[in-house]
Amino acid sequence: MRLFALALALAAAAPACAQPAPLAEEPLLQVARLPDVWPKSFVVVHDINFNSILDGRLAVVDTASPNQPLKGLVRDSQMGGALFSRQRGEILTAETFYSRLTRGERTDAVTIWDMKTLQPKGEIVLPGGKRQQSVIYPHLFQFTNHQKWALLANFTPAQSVSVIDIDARKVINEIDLPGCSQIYPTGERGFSSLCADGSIFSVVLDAQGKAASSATIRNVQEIDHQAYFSTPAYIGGTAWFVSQRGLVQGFDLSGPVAKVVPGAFSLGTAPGADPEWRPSGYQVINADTAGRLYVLMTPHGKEGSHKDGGTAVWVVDPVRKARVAIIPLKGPTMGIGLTEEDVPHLVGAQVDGTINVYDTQSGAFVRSLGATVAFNPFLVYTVR
Amino acid sequence: MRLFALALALAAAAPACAQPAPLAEEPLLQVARLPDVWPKSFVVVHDINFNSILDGRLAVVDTASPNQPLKGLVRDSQMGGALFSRQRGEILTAETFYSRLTRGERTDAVTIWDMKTLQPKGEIVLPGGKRQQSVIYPHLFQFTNHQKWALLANFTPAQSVSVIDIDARKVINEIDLPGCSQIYPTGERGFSSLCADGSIFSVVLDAQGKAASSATIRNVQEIDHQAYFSTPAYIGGTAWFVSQRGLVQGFDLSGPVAKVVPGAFSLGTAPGADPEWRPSGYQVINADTAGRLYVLMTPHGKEGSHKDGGTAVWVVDPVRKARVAIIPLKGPTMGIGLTEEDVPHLVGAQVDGTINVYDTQSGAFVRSLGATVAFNPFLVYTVR
Amino acid sequence: MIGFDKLAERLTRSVARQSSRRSLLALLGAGITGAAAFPVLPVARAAGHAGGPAHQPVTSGNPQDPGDRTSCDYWRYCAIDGFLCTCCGGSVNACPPGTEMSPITWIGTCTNPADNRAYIISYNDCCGVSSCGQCLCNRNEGDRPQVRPQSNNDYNWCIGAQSSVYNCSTAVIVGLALDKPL
Amino acid sequence: MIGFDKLAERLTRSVARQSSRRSLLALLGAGITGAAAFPVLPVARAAGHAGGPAHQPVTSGNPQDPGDRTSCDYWRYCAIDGFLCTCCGGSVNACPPGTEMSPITWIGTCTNPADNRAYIISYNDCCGVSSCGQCLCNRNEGDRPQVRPQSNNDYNWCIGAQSSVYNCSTAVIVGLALDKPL
Repeated sequence: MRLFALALALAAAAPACAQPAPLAEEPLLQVARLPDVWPKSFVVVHDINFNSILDGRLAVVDTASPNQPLKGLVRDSQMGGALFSRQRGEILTAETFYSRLTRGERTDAVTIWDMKTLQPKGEIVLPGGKRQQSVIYPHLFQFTNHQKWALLANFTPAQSVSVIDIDARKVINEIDLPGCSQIYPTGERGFSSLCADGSIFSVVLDAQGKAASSATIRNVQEIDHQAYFSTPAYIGGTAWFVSQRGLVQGFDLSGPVAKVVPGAFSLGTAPGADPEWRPSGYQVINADTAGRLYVLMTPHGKEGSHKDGGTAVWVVDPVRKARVAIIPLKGPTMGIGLTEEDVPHLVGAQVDGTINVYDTQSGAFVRSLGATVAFNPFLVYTVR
Repeated sequence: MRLFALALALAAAAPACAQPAPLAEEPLLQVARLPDVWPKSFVVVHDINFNSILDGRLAVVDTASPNQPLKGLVRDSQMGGALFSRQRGEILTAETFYSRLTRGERTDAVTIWDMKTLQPKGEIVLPGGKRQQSVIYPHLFQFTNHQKWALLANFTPAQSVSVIDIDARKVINEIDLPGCSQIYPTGERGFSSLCADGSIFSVVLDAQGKAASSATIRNVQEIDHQAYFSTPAYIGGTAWFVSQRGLVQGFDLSGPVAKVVPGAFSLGTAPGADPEWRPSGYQVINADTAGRLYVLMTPHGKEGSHKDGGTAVWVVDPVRKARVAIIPLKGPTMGIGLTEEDVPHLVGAQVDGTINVYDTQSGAFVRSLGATVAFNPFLVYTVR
Repeated sequence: MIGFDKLAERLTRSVARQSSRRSLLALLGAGITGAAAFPVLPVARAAGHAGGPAHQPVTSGNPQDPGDRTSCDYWRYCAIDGFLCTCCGGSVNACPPGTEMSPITWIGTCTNPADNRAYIISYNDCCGVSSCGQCLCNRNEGDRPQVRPQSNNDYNWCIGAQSSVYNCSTAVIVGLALDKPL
Repeated sequence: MIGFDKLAERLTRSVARQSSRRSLLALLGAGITGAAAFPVLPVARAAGHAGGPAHQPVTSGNPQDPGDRTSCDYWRYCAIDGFLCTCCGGSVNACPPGTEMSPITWIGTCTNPADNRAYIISYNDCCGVSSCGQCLCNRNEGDRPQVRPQSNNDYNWCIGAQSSVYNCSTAVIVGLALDKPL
């Protein structure tokens, strides 16, 4: 049996000597907060958590901290969606729950989390049990209308998009979208989607979230041989897509409907491939604010290689349509992100869970965060 | 674009040659069943799943199958309890759920699963949100009254035991149990618990599940220096406990109240220890039907070593109070189980997830099932 | 079972945007369709099993259906994405006890090395039990982005089952393909 | 904070079985108590981190509080059981953002190698977010079976929080112990 007493009691009993004062008692019930304004070195890593997909998470990560990169976790269950807004000071997750974990009554809901405390602030229950569950695409859940609304993809397999008024905490409309997928916010209030017939389809929403008008541009994608990865990179109002074989195509989404940026171009070739360099991974293209594209590449490109992950990043200038640099990666990487720093860092999320940080200017490896933030990191979100 | 056709179409188009017939079409929507009577080589491995404790599982494992040992998974969420009954043909889990996975409304429930299909057959919702959650003790959830009732431990931290009528699908009573823990079924209808004052306390239940009488035996445990591991081994109606320092004590639980089996004895010593052999792990003692005890031992026994896991099993005859054999293990092992086979096998669940099978007669290593059934195997249940 | 991938293709291409969401659902939901794909894991083939020992082989015993069904290299798995049911209590064409097989599924076209024929493989998912966690495998021969649902294995096709919680994936032979895959 | 472990000990030993469950609950639930323990993982110290690279050190900068707080060997962790909050977005004495610290906790007695004093360490758990998954650590110096709740670290002490879902464990200095640990 152990006996305990006060510091005071010990001090009284102890002989007078040169020993330093004991360590002070520490306050209980402390919970850390994140900075009011997240540092620009912060990103969010999406952990699909394959071994318990129903327990997926978002990891808030400081890429500048080699020893304490993990700053907190936010629940994102069952192939959930995620949105981040510095303006709102909020993270939104779109999730699916069952009343008995794996069975029972299904509830789809959007949860609104405070960026400083990572505590939930509110919830929007979504009717119908139809939220699209996929591994793992940021363009299934997007803002529009100046971040007052969120757009969420449904798939039953019928396709539609729910329009959510975030502050009103309700779904205000549902847009049917047969044959089209993904949500690319377009203009002030609306979105575009890519369609199975090779077209891009744009919807303009009115103030009630109803479709005010729509437009289609045919033959923007040759799905059999030049299918675009679903997740583009944004430079200003232009979304830059890359195809499975390395074709780059921009779409100007700054106006009410999508416009094709003339002049698709190829990423080209490079030595060291077997059989050829192709984009590969779950987040294969990203962009910095200087207007450069970063494309994750595998040297083992062939039919079926497009999700294997890459070992190099090609830096491309879409104006000059030219590769300007190659950044070698430390290991097979599934997704690439960029920090918001003035000179951004490239963040690579590896198959083995390791997160590595690279200098976008020199291409040099800067630091490894180890496999310390996520089990299966797939996407690296820039928080704007 | 790919074009598909019937086997018939292909056969018609193909030139006549010596090629064998194509593989036959296979039926869809098939779901495997377990044998009506589980083979005696089956055990159940409890996977606490540390990386997602809310997604804990039970793995049904055929220890005789080196290449397909995993026969199915049963949900056992949030440090759940588990019971198995060949007589009932049922598995019972005692779990805790939240309406939003990690937050929201709490529901505690017992689920009844069919042993052949592993499908749920029924549920008993438990009021009060007080089910004890611990890592991980089989004696928090036990049968009594010839498997008509289940007893479930509560901890808020107030301690009590719920009496559940399984077929009536309801909780019929709650027995307050301040200062005592664990449930050791005793007699026809009742249980014993070990108490913080060193006593063992027995309750006899009446037909309504109320306490009809109780009895206490004082000073059966010296918790400071000879605390018993909470999980005993059963030989007939006697529960054999082993202490953190290797003292073995039997309690006869076949009558209405517990009786001390006279003559506690020490496991003794053996060479090769640093500093000494002690029991260690989460399931450190088990028994075969021949009346032999198996104790999981570490050679690095000292204060605090009792959950490190062991590297040898000492086989002990509690009648002769003597060790009769030592079985060396392939790696650090957290729990040991025994199969129901006529000549039982010893099953060791290792820290690294590997399940290894040993011959109880010769002590020889028989086979490894690899790390193929559970992330964090802690307990190996014999299914009776 | 005849040509439904082609049906789905035609349906998506021509009917899609003209069709109401409800009628599309009715068509796709009517039975086993050639629609999209389940999906789950990536790069598992490259990554292999970090940690635990590999699974021991499970073979058909039929020389015309060669290969280890616990290995991501087995011929039927050319477009699979998930945990292999052979390692989870099921088999190459049956779900584990306790799960439900989703009737909606993604179809791949894989070449059997024993007879050099292209077979249509239905990757039906097993649902209602959490991630099996064994034999993770992701291959993408013929996989296309989500814009073409019936050719994409990233969708969770457990939406066709009572619970969308994913356990593992099967690879069922449902017929022969006339043409070789891309 | 004064002698409540002793209080809990006395309470359990003498009051326990005479006391009604409700009054025991009231006593234990009244605030920070010396009652039981959180709980979670085993053999983590021996097992180490299979797979990923180790965490890089986090130190106090104070020579009187030496050691790496991401390491299971750090002196305050002598009876901890779970994921170390220092690796999870919190610190040695604060929970990560998004969690709630359970006010009910298990108390250990650990010796600081810098001053050779025995400190009382409160292992408050952080709750409401799923398993952190980083820096799993289990040490059991002074741990006793569940029969003595205030000396057992296998209980889930997130029962003191709004959600019993466990994220990670802290190790907070709450005082000095008169005697050395067992």
